[in-house]
Amino acid sequence: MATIVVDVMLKPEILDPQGKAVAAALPRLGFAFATDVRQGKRFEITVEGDPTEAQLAEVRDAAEKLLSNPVIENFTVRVEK
Amino acid sequence: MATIVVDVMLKPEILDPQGKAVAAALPRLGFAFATDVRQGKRFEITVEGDPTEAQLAEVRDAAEKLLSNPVIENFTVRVEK
Amino acid sequence: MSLDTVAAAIANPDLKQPYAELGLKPDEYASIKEILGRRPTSSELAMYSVMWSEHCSYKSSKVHLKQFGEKAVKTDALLVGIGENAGVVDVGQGYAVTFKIESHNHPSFIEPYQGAATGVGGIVRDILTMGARPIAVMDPLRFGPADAADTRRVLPGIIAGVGGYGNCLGLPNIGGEVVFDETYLGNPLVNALCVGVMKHSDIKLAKAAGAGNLVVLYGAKTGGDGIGGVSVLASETFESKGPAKRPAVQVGDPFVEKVLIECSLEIFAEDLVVGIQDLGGAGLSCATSELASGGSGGMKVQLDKVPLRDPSLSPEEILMSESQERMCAIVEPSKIERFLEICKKWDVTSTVIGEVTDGSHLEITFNGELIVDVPPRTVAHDGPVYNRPLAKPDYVDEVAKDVINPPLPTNAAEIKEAILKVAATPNLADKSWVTDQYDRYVQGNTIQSQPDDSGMVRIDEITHLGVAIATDANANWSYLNPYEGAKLALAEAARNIATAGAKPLAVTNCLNFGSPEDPGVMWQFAETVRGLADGCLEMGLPVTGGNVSFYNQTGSVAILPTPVIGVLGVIEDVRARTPMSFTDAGLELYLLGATDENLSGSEWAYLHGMRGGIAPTADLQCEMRLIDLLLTANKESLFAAAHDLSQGGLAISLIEMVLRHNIGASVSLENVGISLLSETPGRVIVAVEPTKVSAFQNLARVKSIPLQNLGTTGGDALVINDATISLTELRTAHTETFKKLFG
Amino acid sequence: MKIGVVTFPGTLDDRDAARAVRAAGGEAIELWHDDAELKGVDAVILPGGFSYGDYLRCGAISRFSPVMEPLIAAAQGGMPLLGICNGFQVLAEAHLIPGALTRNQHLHFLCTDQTIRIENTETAWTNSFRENQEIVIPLKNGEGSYQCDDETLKMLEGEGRIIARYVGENPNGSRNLIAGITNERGNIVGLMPHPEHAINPLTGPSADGLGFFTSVLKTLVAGGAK
Ligand SMILES: Nc1ncnc2c1ncn2[C@@H]1O[C@H](COP(=O)(O)OP(=O)(O)O)[C@@H](O)[C@H]1O
Ligand SMILES: [Mg+2]
Repeated sequence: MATIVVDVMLKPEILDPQGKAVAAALPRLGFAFATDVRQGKRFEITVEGDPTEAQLAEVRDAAEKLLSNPVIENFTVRVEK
Repeated sequence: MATIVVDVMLKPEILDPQGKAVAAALPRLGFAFATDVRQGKRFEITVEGDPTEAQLAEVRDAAEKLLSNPVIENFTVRVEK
Repeated sequence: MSLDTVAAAIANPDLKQPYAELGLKPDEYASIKEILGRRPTSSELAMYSVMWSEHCSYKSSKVHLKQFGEKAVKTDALLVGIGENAGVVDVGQGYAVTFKIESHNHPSFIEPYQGAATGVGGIVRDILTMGARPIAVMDPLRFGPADAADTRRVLPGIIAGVGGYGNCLGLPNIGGEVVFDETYLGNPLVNALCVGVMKHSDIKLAKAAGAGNLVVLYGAKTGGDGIGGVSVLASETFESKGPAKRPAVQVGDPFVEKVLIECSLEIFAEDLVVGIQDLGGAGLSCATSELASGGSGGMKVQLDKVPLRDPSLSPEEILMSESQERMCAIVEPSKIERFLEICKKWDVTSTVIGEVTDGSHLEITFNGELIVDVPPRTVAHDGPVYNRPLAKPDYVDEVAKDVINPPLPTNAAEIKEAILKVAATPNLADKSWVTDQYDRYVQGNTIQSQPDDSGMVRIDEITHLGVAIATDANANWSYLNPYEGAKLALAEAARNIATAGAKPLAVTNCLNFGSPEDPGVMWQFAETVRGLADGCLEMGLPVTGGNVSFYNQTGSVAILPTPVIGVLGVIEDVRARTPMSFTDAGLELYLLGATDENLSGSEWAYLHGMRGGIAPTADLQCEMRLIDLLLTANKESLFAAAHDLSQGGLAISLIEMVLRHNIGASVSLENVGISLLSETPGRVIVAVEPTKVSAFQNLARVKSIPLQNLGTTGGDALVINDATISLTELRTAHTETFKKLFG
Repeated sequence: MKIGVVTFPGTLDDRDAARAVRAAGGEAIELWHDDAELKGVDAVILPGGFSYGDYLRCGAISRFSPVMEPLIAAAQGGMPLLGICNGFQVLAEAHLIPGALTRNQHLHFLCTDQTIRIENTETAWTNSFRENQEIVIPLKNGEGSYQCDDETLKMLEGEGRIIARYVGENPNGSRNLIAGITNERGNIVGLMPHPEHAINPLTGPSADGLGFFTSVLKTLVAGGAK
């Protein structure tokens, strides 16, 4: 069993109201570290055994078709040990 | 400038309706790779310069107080190059 | 972990069992042993402990709640009474309506969003279980002070949760309450009401009749959600520092529930079930024992057949799990194929987990081993009954001596200041910040919703038949006098539907109190039930169901006694309802009902830090004449508008009326401070066309309701004597409060 | 004229859309997401709701329903297709119209009586309106903020494809106050607010929404979308 992680983030030019709300809330709680915050989605996909290249290609395909909307989002796929 | 990533996932014992919906949709599109899918949030936090240990501790504090809901969620904090 | 079977219980009778940790008292544990003639298995112990919890067994309240049955008027309108999942009322034309309120207070304090969401989900399943299509929800809520830090944590989550779940189910939210008071800090109240409609022939009951019939579990898979959750949780007082325990939180899946509703309605339409029960508090323990005891008692269940989300769950946990969005149906073998087919169409997991037997025991096996063998009634209905000690608390006579004399406005400047203060105070301010997060239009039948006196939905598009519902509680009055407080809340809810022209038919309630182990709280409770039962008897209204929530307290400080009363009424033609406000200038404004000088329990007194005094006495005969008048006037189209007076008195009712359609009014008042701020019950403002005034005056004379001319409608300001408040200024004061507080 | 109304699991406003079709004088035909057939309808409405719970992204899962295949083909061939709210999101996910609907800027679900201005009265769904007519219909959603890149926005503005705009304060952060857009041909329209909930002042803020449904009947009588 392994976990494939797909991270989906809004493209930089697309407004991210959730990230903005977090960025605005942090200083109100006394946290001054952030110059910017973006919020996206993280998918943890469990697969049987070690992921093969073919499987990763399939995941990439699924990420493009279903897990993300290419009009507004980018994604990355990686295997987590 | 560096990016600190906070990943927030529902605790494993907590129902994840979104992950479940994705897991059910994948096979309908012909994707058979997943035995389970969990959906969480990913925050990308931009900070000035290299993150210090103190800063990371602060981010962890913020993750606990604001970015996650400790009643139902776990989080991890890491620096992304 | 080894399986604790019935055989093991017999073989090993002296095993130490953690009954105390599960919330059972030593004598309760002893009586379980007596019932079974042996020690319970761990699964049986789990079942008894959740089913005998305060939340599920009503052990402290039962002896009092009996009055609702005993004192009740006999009425043919009641098709199903107290005892089933929800009462059913005949509303004519072959339609029946079912409605009920439940609380989800403690879970909403721990996890506001999910607590509130699953509260809505639970009450909706109760209504669905009766065979009805759910058609609307309401949400009476109570919070700590509006500016308290914890209120800022709790309130937005609860509102988002109520909306998130209800909106996704496609249920219009047609009303509710948002009230703030210190005593709710740490003890927010989340009450949720659902109303459903069906044809008489569609009524379903929770009974497992007919040996050989199958027990089917359908809906979501079972996980570790809220194991010992609602039931045990709702029976524990929070320590002042915070929750005593943080058990697994139940997470709602409104999409699954929406599909479950549509799937169930299709199953009902084809008449495929003999009996049905939703899974709520106490999960399968409750559903199996209630279904079995609703029939002859015999049922066999194979617990290992239950589809699991978490395969590591033990049988005890499966029995206690409160995973949401599940239902249990009893189906004849000849109909099972079609039943499963409909579930498949909706992608709903469904599994036969057992069958009805001709025995008298509920027998549950796990991998072939018998782990539960009980008479189901002893689990579901024969729980402990407590006659808890009660004593009138000292505060009652103490605070009755308080002199309630807050400063009253007299000149123009003071009047204006008072009006703007009333308009803006959180308890009376505009609630759009909340209600705009709720879908009020979905299903296309909403006739009235916030900010109207009552919610109203059309149930037949051809005949225009509709129902109206209002919920009310006046905890300030209940605090001063719980007996009168309950009657006054009943009267207010009834009046709130009558102003629109709907005839009151039936009552539901949610009784929110502190710890029943405190004799003072128990006295408040007993007085409340006595008041409500007497009030319902006098008004000829049956109580069709309700819910009790105890242990709403922090340390030794209980919440104000908060009986939320819901009244349902019927209106034959929704098109002819009387609206809450006017759309024309030049109408005459009248006040129906007499105003007295008592400010005890009023918002104005509260704003001046005064909480004592003597509550008004409910005059239900007068209230009934007033209701009669409102209904007659509606039939004869005498009113352009009618609006109830309650918290905030004439002041807030005038404010709400002028802001509704942005048409001002000019009124002149003697004894202006009292006139504006007294909250004397039994009063309504009406707007009347000049040509109809004399007919209306006649009617008021016939019904012996005093009336007073207030002034006329029109202009772009609210003018009171020589004080002028522009509508713009008034609107800002009224609508900014929530935005400022909650963003 | 037969107007199909699609029901996905989690669709909420299908009965309302059908009621609106009938109120306008059309015949409403139920279409089921899992059946890849259009039952000979002349036009289709994708109604509002929370199909598949709006999990993942609104409309993302329903977009792959079997009914979508013949529907996409028919719409590309010129059949009138209206997506309301969740239906608009499905249209965007299916790339039948450009852009995407994202979280309301204020992050709340918002239900309000919204004034919109009809700016293109030539589409299959808007030809009963006067140009720049202002109407009031319910807006109710959590993810109604229309977003697209600058180039797309320029194209939509340039080609007059913004069919309706919010009037007054921006209710959700949509770019250029966009409430609804159309495809090049004017047969496919995506609209965030809900005309089907404004067909009778008894149950909605107005009867202004009826125009969308009378428009499509007019279009069909005249022989389809231009
Ligand atoms: N305050 C109350 N007034 C009237 N009936 C009540 C009240 N509280 C509980 N009941 C009724 O007692 C019955 C038992 O409740 P219960 O079985 O726990 O229902 P549920 O778990 O479905 O809420 C129900 O019919 C309920 O309506
Ligand atoms: Mg129930």
